[in-house]
Amino acid sequence: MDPEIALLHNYLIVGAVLFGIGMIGFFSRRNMIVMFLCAEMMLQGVSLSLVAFGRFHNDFGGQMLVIFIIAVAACEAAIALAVVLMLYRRAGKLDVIVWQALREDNQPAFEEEALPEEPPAEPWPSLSRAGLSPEILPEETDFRSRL
Amino acid sequence: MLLLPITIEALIKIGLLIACLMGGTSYLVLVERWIAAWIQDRRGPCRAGIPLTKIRLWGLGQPIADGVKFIFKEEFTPAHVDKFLYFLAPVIILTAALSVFAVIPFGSVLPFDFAGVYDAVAQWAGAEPLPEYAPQPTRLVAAPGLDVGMIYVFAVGSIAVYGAILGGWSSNNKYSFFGGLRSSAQLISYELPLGLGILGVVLLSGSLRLDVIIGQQAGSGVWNVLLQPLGFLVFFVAAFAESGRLPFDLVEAEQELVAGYHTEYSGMKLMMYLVAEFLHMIAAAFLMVILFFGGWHLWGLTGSGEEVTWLEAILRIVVLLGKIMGVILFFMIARWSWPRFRFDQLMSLAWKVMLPLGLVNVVAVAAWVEYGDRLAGWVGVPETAAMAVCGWILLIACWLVVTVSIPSTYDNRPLRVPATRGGQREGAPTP
Amino acid sequence: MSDSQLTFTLATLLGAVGVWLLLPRGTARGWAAGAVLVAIALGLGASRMLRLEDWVADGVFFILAGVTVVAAVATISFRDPVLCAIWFGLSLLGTAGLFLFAGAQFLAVATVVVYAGAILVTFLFVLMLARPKGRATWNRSSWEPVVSAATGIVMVGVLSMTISDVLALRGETGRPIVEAAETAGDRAEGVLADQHVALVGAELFGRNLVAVEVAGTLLLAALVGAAVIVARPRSEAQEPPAAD
Amino acid sequence: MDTIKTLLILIPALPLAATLLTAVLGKRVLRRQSHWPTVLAIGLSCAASLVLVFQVQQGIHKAESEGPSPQVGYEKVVTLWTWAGVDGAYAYSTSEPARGFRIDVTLRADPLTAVMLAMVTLVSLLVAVYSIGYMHDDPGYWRFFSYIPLFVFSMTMLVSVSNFVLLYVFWEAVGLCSYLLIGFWFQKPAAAAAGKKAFLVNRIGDFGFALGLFLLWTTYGTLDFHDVKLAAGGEGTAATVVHHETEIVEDADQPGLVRAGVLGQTMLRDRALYVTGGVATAICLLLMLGACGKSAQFPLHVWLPDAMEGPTPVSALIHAATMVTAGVYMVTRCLPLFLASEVALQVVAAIGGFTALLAALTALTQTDLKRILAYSTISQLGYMFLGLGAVTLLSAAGAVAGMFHLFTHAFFKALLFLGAGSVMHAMGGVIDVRRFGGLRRLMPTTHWTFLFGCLALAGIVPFAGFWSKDLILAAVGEQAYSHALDPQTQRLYYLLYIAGLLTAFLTAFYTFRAFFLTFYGEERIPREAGHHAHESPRSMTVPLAILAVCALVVGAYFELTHGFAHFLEQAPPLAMIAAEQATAEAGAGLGQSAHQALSHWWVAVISSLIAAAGIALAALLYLGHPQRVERLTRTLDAGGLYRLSRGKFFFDEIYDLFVVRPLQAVASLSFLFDRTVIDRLVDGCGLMPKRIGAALRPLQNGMIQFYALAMVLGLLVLLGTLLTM
Repeated sequence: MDPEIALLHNYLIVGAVLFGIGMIGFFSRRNMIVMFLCAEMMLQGVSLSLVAFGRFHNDFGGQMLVIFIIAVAACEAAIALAVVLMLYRRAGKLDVIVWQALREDNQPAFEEEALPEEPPAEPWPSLSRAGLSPEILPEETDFRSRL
Repeated sequence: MLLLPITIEALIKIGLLIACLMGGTSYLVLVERWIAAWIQDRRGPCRAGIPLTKIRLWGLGQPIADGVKFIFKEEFTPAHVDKFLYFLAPVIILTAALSVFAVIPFGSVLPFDFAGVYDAVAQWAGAEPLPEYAPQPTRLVAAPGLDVGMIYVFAVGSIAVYGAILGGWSSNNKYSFFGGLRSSAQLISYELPLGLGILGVVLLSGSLRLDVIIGQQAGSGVWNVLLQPLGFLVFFVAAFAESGRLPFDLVEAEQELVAGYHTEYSGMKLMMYLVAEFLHMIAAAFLMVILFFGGWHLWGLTGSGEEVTWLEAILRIVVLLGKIMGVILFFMIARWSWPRFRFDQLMSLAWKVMLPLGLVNVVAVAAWVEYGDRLAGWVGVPETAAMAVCGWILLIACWLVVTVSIPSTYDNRPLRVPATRGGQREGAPTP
Repeated sequence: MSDSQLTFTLATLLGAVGVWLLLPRGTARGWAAGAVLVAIALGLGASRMLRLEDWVADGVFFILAGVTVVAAVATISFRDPVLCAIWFGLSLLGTAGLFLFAGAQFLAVATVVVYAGAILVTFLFVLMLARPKGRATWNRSSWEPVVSAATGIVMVGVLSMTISDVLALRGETGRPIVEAAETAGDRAEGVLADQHVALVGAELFGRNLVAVEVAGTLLLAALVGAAVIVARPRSEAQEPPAAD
Repeated sequence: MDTIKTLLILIPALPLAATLLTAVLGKRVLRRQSHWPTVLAIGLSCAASLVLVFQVQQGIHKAESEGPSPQVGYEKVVTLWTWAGVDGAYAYSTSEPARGFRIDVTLRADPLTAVMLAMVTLVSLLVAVYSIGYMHDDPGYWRFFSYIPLFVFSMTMLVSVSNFVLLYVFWEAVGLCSYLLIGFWFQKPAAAAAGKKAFLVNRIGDFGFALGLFLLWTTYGTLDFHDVKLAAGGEGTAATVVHHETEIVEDADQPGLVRAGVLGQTMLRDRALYVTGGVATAICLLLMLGACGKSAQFPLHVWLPDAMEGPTPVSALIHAATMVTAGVYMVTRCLPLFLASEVALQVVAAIGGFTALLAALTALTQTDLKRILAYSTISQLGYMFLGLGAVTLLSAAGAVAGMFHLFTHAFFKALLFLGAGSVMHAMGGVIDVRRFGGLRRLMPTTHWTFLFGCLALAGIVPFAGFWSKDLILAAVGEQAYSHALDPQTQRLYYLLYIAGLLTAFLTAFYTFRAFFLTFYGEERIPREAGHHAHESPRSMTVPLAILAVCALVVGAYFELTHGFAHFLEQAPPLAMIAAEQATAEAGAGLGQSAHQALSHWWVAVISSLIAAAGIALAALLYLGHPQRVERLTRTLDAGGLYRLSRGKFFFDEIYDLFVVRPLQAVASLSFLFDRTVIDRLVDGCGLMPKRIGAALRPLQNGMIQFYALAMVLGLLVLLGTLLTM
């Protein structure tokens, strides 16, 4: 078999798998940024196919399309990031489920099922104040949230 | 089956490169310490010699001792770090720093066909002969076929950011995190002037391959630094910033951030970070020499063509290394000569000074490439000379404009009189 | 049902279950089984890949494709969004490697510069500022993992079977395909030429010049748009509500 | 651009500009000065119209001096632009090619139009000047002065367009102005109701008119009055019309070069194209229905008396002098059509005569000065139609007489209305003749001018009405005489002749009844008059004086010089008849004109005597003792005649009973049906998508991931279908 056909075949399959995985992630993940990454992954799958087809037909058209995909993805990233930031400022969460406002009026909102509580993270060591016994307040266990 | 000899050739080159770079780095540390001592008027490391003897060898054993110390030091991992990323970060940064050298030529060519040698050895071992191919000299680049050399350097450079930012974040320490943030901001900002500085050279030579760029300078005998000094200035400052050396070392400013993003690291991991920093500096020196100082070319010594003798080939390597050594020495002397920038000054320099200057340079070079020959023909002087004159005039003009137009707020001197009511400042320093 | 279709069906089924087990479901149970299942599914799929020119090429391709796909699976199955981003970066590097392997050098480096260099760093910023560790409920659980995994994997299965059916089975004899491969011309003069960047540039600024200008305008618009969306008057500036 | 075209455009354009200016600036900027644009524009328009008359006159002379030409009469058509054009709009049968429908915006200049334009703009100018004084403290001052030029614009366009569609458009436009001005004081319920009534009654006539136009188009294939020259070989498509101005009807015999207009096709000499019989009758009767509505003829005359609720200048301008004569103008313009159907002509004459008598009888007993004049207007319009109905293929005398009466009537009726308005103004809005009297000392100018008007209306030598009314009566008498071979027709025309004479007597009587009641007898002034009880200001009396002079002069001047008849006979519709008459006279060689002159003198003498008798009776009754009137009233009342006249023959009540009530009943039935059956059906249909929507609504759950999933599932279904196919 012509190695070019084999290459095309392999690339198309890898592209399809990448696209599918991205799709699954986009459907199921609830973190908006991860969703965005998954969308980009789908674009990568498509780009792979395009490049493979371009090589198979000895044509630069596929690569041109991918260049434009990259450009559009950059735009998309800028806008998406801005939107995500705004949404985060308003809800304090990156959860996409918070944003269901566009549903029909009398439809019930999607309720997340209650998850079992995870054991609290081990408190990080911190220095005690001089002369006092080390007392760790609950909010001090996660001092990074104030950054 | 030409792929196999090529692969083997590449592997040999890679091995050679890594060995030289690692060894070179350790000795550069020694050199740096010597220079620091020289500038500070004291004696640097001079005692470590051959172990278990009294032979000191002017301290040449010091790097080996340092290495041993690093290796045997305790690998202390703080409890609060994100383990996975904490281990990953130095690997990323070192890998990225080494990967840059894949496209950087460390010499010209060797008059010697590797595939032919391989074929002879293989036939002697009883393998089938290779199919017909055109014998060609061995290029002293790890990845000679890559046509996008310059952008590759860029791409890999942008991956190096991850090492700093992930290291800073996973350390779970305010100072580290600040260091990481600063590092990424600084590197991303200075990538733009860096690219603009390179773009002028690329426009002139018409290729992204570094060996082609050297070949073009060698062929004409005029180095790019003579033709576009403005581009060189921009590139030089940006490269300094990219390699994070003083006066651009805000990433690990000891007085502010303890040690920046690698505060929590020790042992081998710390060594990886330090080596990566040195590798960045070496890469910057390489690029500077290749792009602007003619690479391995020296008038009357190295020749300029593809056909070389063994003597010329070795001379070229020596010349290249000599130039690089010169640049590195400059880096080191600069480290002890300038104070550090403030962060806002750093950003202002990138976005308000270097970026416009870079744009000016690119536009000027583009215009020159398009109309330069006509202009030179009209005036009646050689094209290169005309371009050099124009380039230096441009540099001086830009220098004047920048100097005059920088607002007084960038003046670091304290105000003599505080602001009074009504917003009027009496006796404010005249800009 | 042909042999290859059987393989892909099996791989699809195993993959669906594996991905479902790997997705965050509020519990860590079964992730190892999921990983094994996904690995088997990938192996089955890999067994149906066609051989390339020689074993070096094969090896490089399988390493790159494996890294890409495994990193992609990891991207959607890790809880911690920062790790997701790192895995995604690895997947991107794999993709860039595949581009390079297919001869698209410029795209490979452009992908790394644009995605890994700029976009991902920005996302990391946001993630790090927003919420550490995948401890929040929305990181620990998924929306309808069963349905999602099933749909996605069925999609992959359908696509793979079609591709394999057309190219692997008929690649030897199917006249249109063989002819297309033969009439494509000397690739060493085209997409695989030494002067790659020059050719790409000629194509980009020749036939696609208008598109380039449009894309430039789009980028500018996106820049302005992002600035407008994020910017807020100083008076409104306030601390974000405390994250739970 | 030549002079005529410029004039034709200027005459309507100036009032239109004034309308726009006043409408935009009137309320805030012009306010009390709102009359200036109107007066200026109409004045210039009037001047232009007079110039146009002379231009047309010159054109006629020029044509005559150039010797005989195939052209009949004089007309000049100016095409401005094409409003609409549809190729192949309609085909009679499959054998013929479909013909195009096409409306060009065309203006025409011919004697008929010129006379109408001059009359309309002149009267409008005087009325506008009069209104400055009359309306001076009205809050809607600017509004009034933006309506008036709008009306003038519409009316001038109405008489100068050369296409039935445009005629219809401006027919409606003047109707709109009438409606707006009747309801000018819309706060008064009576005014609003009167406006509505006028509008609705006119709708009936206009509906008939529209039907007539449809029938015209399907019959003749065009709605242009005039003929259109085409490029050689072209047939009626938009692209082939090459000329823009034409001295018309040159090559009617060469098909393919001329597309004949409606009136051109009915040219008497072109018998091949002549449409007769039922179609012609139907067209004419439908057109006549339209004319009845606009000109307030029986049975659609009921709106005009109520229209007196509007301001008096409006009554004078629109409801006496100009708009109501549009029907007469239209019938005159369409005479070539009417000549095709004897029945139609007889109907016109019968309606005219009957309406004249009926309205005169009604006017006898009315007490509202303006209503008396309104019924008088209806009656005089009836006279005009009577004259038009007395036209034959061989004699246009009736039509000329009708138009002449229209012309003279415009002046003296406007004069009478303005005089009545002056009285009303002085009496503080009171118009009931029983409540005031003996005003001749208080308002001398009004008194004298009103007297002139009354004399003209009554038909006393040498006032205008005398000449024109006598011409009509003469034409009718001659018509009766000429139908010696057809006793039935002869009987009809004799009856109409007698009715005409009777009407003349009644006219003289009721006119002077009103005059005597108003200006003679004991001086009585109603309370409402207040400080107004004095002679009207100069701006009102000057127009009165001018009109009085006109009422005295125009009839005699034009009749004695024969200028009007000669001029008007060059209008294409009348010129055709004149040409036919000339041919016939040349053939017969009879001295018909001798008989004509004789009967004319006889009629003049008889009608003068009758009018004098009417005045004398009025003087006997109303200058003498009031008891005589009461006695006479009682006597008549015993026979119910008085009540009948007083109650306007109960037309309003009859219409209410037979038209309004049944319609209301049907309407409520329909309403019930709509509510119970149709609404339910519609609701049911509306419920269906609602239910379906409710079933599908859960899909719209606001989750972006669900949407994406749905998309992919759809894609999978599509892929599966494609692959399994």
